Amino acid sequence: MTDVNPPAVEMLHITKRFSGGVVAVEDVSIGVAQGEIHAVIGENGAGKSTLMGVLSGLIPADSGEIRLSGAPVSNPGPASAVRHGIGMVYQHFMLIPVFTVAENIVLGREPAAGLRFDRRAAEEQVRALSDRYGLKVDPAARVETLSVGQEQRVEILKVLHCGADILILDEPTAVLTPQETKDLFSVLLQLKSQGKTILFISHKLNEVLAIADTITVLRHGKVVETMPAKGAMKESLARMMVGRDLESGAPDPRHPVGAVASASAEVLLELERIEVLRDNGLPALRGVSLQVRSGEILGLAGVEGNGQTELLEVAAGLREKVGGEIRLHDGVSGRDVSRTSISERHRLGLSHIPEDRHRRGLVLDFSVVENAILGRHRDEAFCGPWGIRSSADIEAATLAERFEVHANDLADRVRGLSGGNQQKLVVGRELARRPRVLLAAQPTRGVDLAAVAIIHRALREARSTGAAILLVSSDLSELLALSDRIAVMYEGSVVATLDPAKTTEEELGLYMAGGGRSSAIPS
Amino acid sequence: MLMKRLLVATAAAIALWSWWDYRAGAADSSGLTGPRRRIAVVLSVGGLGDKSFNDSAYEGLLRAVRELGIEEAHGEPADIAEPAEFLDVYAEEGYDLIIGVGFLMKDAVEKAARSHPDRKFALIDAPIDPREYPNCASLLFSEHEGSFLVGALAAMASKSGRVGFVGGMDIPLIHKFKVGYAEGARHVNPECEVLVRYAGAGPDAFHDPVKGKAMAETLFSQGVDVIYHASGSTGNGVIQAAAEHGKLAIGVDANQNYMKPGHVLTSMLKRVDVAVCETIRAVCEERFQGRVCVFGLKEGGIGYAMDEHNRALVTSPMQERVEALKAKILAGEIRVTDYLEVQRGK
Amino acid sequence: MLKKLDELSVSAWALLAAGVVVSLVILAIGENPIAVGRALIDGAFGGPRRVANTLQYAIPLTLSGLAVALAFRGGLFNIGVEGQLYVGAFAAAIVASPVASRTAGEGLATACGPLAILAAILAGVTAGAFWAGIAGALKSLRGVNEVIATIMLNWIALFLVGYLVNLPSFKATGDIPQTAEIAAGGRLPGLFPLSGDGAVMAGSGLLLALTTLLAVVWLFGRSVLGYEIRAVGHNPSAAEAAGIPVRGRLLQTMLLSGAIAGLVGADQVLGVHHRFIANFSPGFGYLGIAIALLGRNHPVGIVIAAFLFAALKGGALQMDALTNVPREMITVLQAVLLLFVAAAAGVRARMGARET
Amino acid sequence: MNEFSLLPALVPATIQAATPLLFAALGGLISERAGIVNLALEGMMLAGAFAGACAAILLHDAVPGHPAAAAAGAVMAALVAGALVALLHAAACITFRADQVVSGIALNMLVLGLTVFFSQSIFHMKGGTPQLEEVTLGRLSLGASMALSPLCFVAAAVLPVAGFLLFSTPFGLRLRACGEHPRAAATVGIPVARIRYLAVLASGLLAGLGGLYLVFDVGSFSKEMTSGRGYIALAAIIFGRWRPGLTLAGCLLFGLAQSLQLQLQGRVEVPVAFLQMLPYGVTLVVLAGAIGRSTPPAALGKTG
Repeated sequence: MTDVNPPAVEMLHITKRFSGGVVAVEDVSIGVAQGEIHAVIGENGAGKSTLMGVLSGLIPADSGEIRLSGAPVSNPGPASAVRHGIGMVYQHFMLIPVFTVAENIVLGREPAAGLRFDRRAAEEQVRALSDRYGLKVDPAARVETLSVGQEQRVEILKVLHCGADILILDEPTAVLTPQETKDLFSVLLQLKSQGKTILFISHKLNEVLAIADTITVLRHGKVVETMPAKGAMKESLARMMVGRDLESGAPDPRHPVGAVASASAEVLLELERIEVLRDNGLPALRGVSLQVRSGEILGLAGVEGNGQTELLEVAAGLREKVGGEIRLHDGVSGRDVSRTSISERHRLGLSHIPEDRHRRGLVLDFSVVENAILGRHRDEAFCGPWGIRSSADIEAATLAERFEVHANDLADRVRGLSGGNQQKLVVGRELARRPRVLLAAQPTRGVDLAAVAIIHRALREARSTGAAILLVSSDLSELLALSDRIAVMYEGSVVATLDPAKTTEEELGLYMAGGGRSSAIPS
Repeated sequence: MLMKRLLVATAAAIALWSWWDYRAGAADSSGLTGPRRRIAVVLSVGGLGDKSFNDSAYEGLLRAVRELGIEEAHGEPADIAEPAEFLDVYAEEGYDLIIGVGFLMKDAVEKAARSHPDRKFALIDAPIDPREYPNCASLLFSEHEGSFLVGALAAMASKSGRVGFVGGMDIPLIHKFKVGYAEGARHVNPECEVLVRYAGAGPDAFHDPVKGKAMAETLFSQGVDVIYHASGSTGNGVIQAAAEHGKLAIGVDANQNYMKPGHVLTSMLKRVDVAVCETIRAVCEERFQGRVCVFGLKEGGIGYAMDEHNRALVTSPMQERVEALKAKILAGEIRVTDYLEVQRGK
Repeated sequence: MLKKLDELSVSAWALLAAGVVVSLVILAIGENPIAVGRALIDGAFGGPRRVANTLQYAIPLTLSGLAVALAFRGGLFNIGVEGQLYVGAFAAAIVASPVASRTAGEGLATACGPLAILAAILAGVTAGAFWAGIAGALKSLRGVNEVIATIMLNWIALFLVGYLVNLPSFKATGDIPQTAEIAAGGRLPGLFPLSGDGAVMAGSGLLLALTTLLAVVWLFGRSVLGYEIRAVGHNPSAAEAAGIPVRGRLLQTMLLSGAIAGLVGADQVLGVHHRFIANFSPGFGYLGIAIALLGRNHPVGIVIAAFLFAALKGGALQMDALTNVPREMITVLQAVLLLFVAAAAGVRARMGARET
Repeated sequence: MNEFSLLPALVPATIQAATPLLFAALGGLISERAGIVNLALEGMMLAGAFAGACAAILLHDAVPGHPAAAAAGAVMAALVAGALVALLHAAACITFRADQVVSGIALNMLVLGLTVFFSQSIFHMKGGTPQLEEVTLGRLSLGASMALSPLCFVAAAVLPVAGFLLFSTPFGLRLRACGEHPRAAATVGIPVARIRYLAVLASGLLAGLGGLYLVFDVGSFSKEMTSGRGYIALAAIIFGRWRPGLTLAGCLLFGLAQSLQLQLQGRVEVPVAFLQMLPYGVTLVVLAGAIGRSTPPAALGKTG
């Protein structure tokens, strides 16, 4: 490449601080050449999404400059970004559920016949576009009826319809099956061959190495290095992302520590032929049956949207089911808790680490103390005739110490804590119940590695004390490291139950994509 | 930054308003000398601008300012607790006479008269026992007599033989208007039908012109061609409706003939202004006493309005006939039912 | 603690700004803002009767501010305090008047009085809670937006009590749509004299307000129910996951808020008017919204805001009686104040929002 | 009691009662479809009414003999006044991200106070104006018994225009996108704030006309003359599930209830109060989903 052509995208000395002085990105400069796939990688919270938000105009930078083909962008903002041919596919899709596919795609540049919005022309345009790039969708369908994979296609079509030459994709594979990921990559390569410039955010090194031409590593809001993908090593990239060698103290996933449940151990949680409907009335779970035994971690693998979330919510009592039974065993006989309230399930020994700590796990405007007893606030230990006792303060302090929750003051709102500290607080609180059954959904999502280690240690400890743990994670290596058995879900059914010692990420991926129906080990 | 801009913009808007200020020179014509009596009027809820009851009382107060050189103050209560507070404020500020306008104020005036025995009070439209409250005068009107006369005119002017009445609230005081009106109409035309509507159940009923108009239109649609209203500013809507539909309205309290000339047959004059001004005069001349004063046809406190605005509507035969009826009432040959008296008699 | 002060300082700044705006308006109509201000203060605090009036007016304002704030804390916007207090007032009046009038003058009255008062207060509170409970039930069972539901219920309440008070069985004789006067034994007694001769008394409604205030402080300071209500208010999903019955708490929040609103009505009937009178409220329920917002939903802030509004009201009357400045200036002041507080809160929320 | 049938009078009365509601409701509909809750409709109407009356009277005084010009001035003034209140609401809600419900309530208070304030300083009348005298908009006859204000026809014409604008034009698609998912709209370059400002402004213009209708109906302005019609318009929108046609039905229902209770007075023994309550009760029932589910725009009322 010669220096005659300026890079398609240049971001120079970009700095963005959020309120409270949190620095998201600091003095970041990157350049992206015309027609390349440029991956931006980093841990959660490294500033990838913020940086791309600045480029797409949605987040105003505090300082710095953006140049496109050498020309500075004078008036950044979403509209100007669109004008300059920048299109972004967001991690959380920016689609309007009640609009049709065509309406979503042409929004902002609608074909018109006179004053009238020309719906037929819009659908025609979408059809042509989807044919050209092999992204099949029904233009007249309402977006709320689509699957996640289809929604992503709509998002990409939307960006293409805007005439974008520069595409930004924020963690596009997080919600896709391996097969869908493969399809996506072929679309991206096709786009590249047509001269489009692609920025690709990820933290999955395999994917990045497979598709990218250039890689920029971000850590703590700063650029660590930009390098060609060819010749880059997975291990060195990982080291750059986290800033040190991957935790050497981590136990070998093939030899989990702690008591491994024998097949004879007591079944504590039993789900039988659970059937659940999605919010849109389509089936989410089609007769799922599972058993979790004391001293066992049952991992639940699957691409997001295949029913894992619903399964845990049903078990936790947060979602209605249309069929099947949930039994919590207390040593003597199984009790069907289908109609039992959440607080009663808590009393029966059930704990739940919700998948989204902001939505389900914490009250962000409550203090650390108040969050530390959330769900246990009616326990006699914390609650007297005159209300909540000061023992709550002591409990919060204990939790904070045991789980290394770093807070300036336990009376501060948890909104101000980092994601890792928030998550440690949730995990600590749920484990402090000494649950017989623990439902753990994405327990380490979006937290720093130190916090991951603490949370993993805590889960193993709970297992060793005889808890039955049902673990959902989209991180396959986490599942392989922690689980005693792994059940794979696909389209609302368990399609395989595997022994982690005898399987690989590739095999899991195959099942997750619906690639076979068998049971490797009996459950 | 934006806040600052907003403030600047607001200031500019206000400056614009003040430049556009339409206010005429202050109405203060205080050229008189000598120790001045201080008189306060506490108006009825709804306040000034009703073109009838309150405005009439205020007119009396202003006339006293002009003729007697008193110093005036007036309060316009916004809710039912405030009349009492206004009375207290004026009593404490040393006003010589404080006049409460409207029957709603009865309790408040009695209470104020009790706690300020050294002040004089007057109440319009409801009787207060002078034996119990010697510092309190009540100013009552023989509305039934005036209503009888306009009722007679209504029946004479009506072509359909069907006349209407719009009252503010469905209460005895308003019934007094209605009964007199109906008697007058039937006296002229025994076949005459009187359709009656009330605006509402709360004090709001006396200042809802939108509703007044809708009610009048309803009555017109039912064949009525003359409507008499006793409903404060609600009646403004009645008069408006009459003008729009080419029908007739009859005003109340003040002379409302001017409001839609050619469409206001006449107005039942209830000279609240006369009562107010005369009471003030009594105070100025040191002859005020706590008693119940009735202002009727005889006293000139009640009448019907004739002026250039309705000259064309009331023909001279009609006027002659009404004058004859008036003479008969004065002579005692016709006794118009006083609904309130009937009530009290029960 | 510092944060709390910081939040109240927003209100203080807004008050200052609103004062500036209104002063400009007063200047615009050619009056002297300083003289107006003096009249305001004199009207609010000049003499025992005025202090008593200010106090008496602060009671319903504090209570309705608390009612709105309680709902706010639970994540609900109760615009229906006005309707709830009317229903509560009417219930209190019909319970109080027969008991009190039958026993009036008899020896029994002194014995029955306190009981009658208690029963009437209870009736008012229950009726207010019931009326709010309709909106609460619609919210918790059908997800109906409580803002709209309470607005509708306000209208229905006004028509309903307007109809009931005119029924022959309730209406007192005379022209005014009001119930019979409650005999002395059934009224809230005076609490302590404010003037030397004892002619002006502070009403014992003050005691009701104080009790309610302390109850609300306890509710949100320590109680488990308050903890749960706040959890639902901040994050219903998390509250649900924590085993808190969200729907029940929503309903209870509305019931409690309506109960306080009903207390406003009962206090007005038993302590001030001594009967139910149609349209007696000068918009206490709506002012409560402004007071809750101005006081940042904090009990102490609410008391301060309520006294501010009460003083403004007393002062406005004085000003209206004796100067050329119409009292609606106070409405303007309150509106501008509310607007500034809301805007300032919005700006702070935006600055405080972490975008990721 | 008499032989006159209800219907001939009821139809025009219902239309007249529904017209101011329809103006405000259509305005509110546009604003809410763009995601801004509009409790300020009441204040916008009142401001329009007051400004219209002022303009009519002052212009007529300044240039006597040209009532038509004064009437035109009144229309302009009502539009401007409604728009000014709308601008304040938009600034508070969009620029300052104030709570939309609070802003609406505050503005209603503000307008109420200011109308009294200025009527006092302009006309020396507290909360009222003198009669408009000969300044009118006239009436358009429809058949023998129906003569309606031209504003009724304007309202009837605005309805399909608003419907077309919202549901058949690119602008409408964008506007609804702002009400459903403003961030999504922003990412494709739609100027969300500007569109929301325009939507709120439109609501101010229409509500201002609704207020003006009342003034020309009774021939003068009086304090609080809108008496809650802004809130009723809001109820009509909800009743109409945020759709223009059904919103019209809602306005007609409220109009019918209002005129019916006047017509039936003295004819039947149904207490008037219950007729008055009826539409509010029906709205509650509609809200409760008893007559189909009512789904507001997804981002309605969300600040930020």
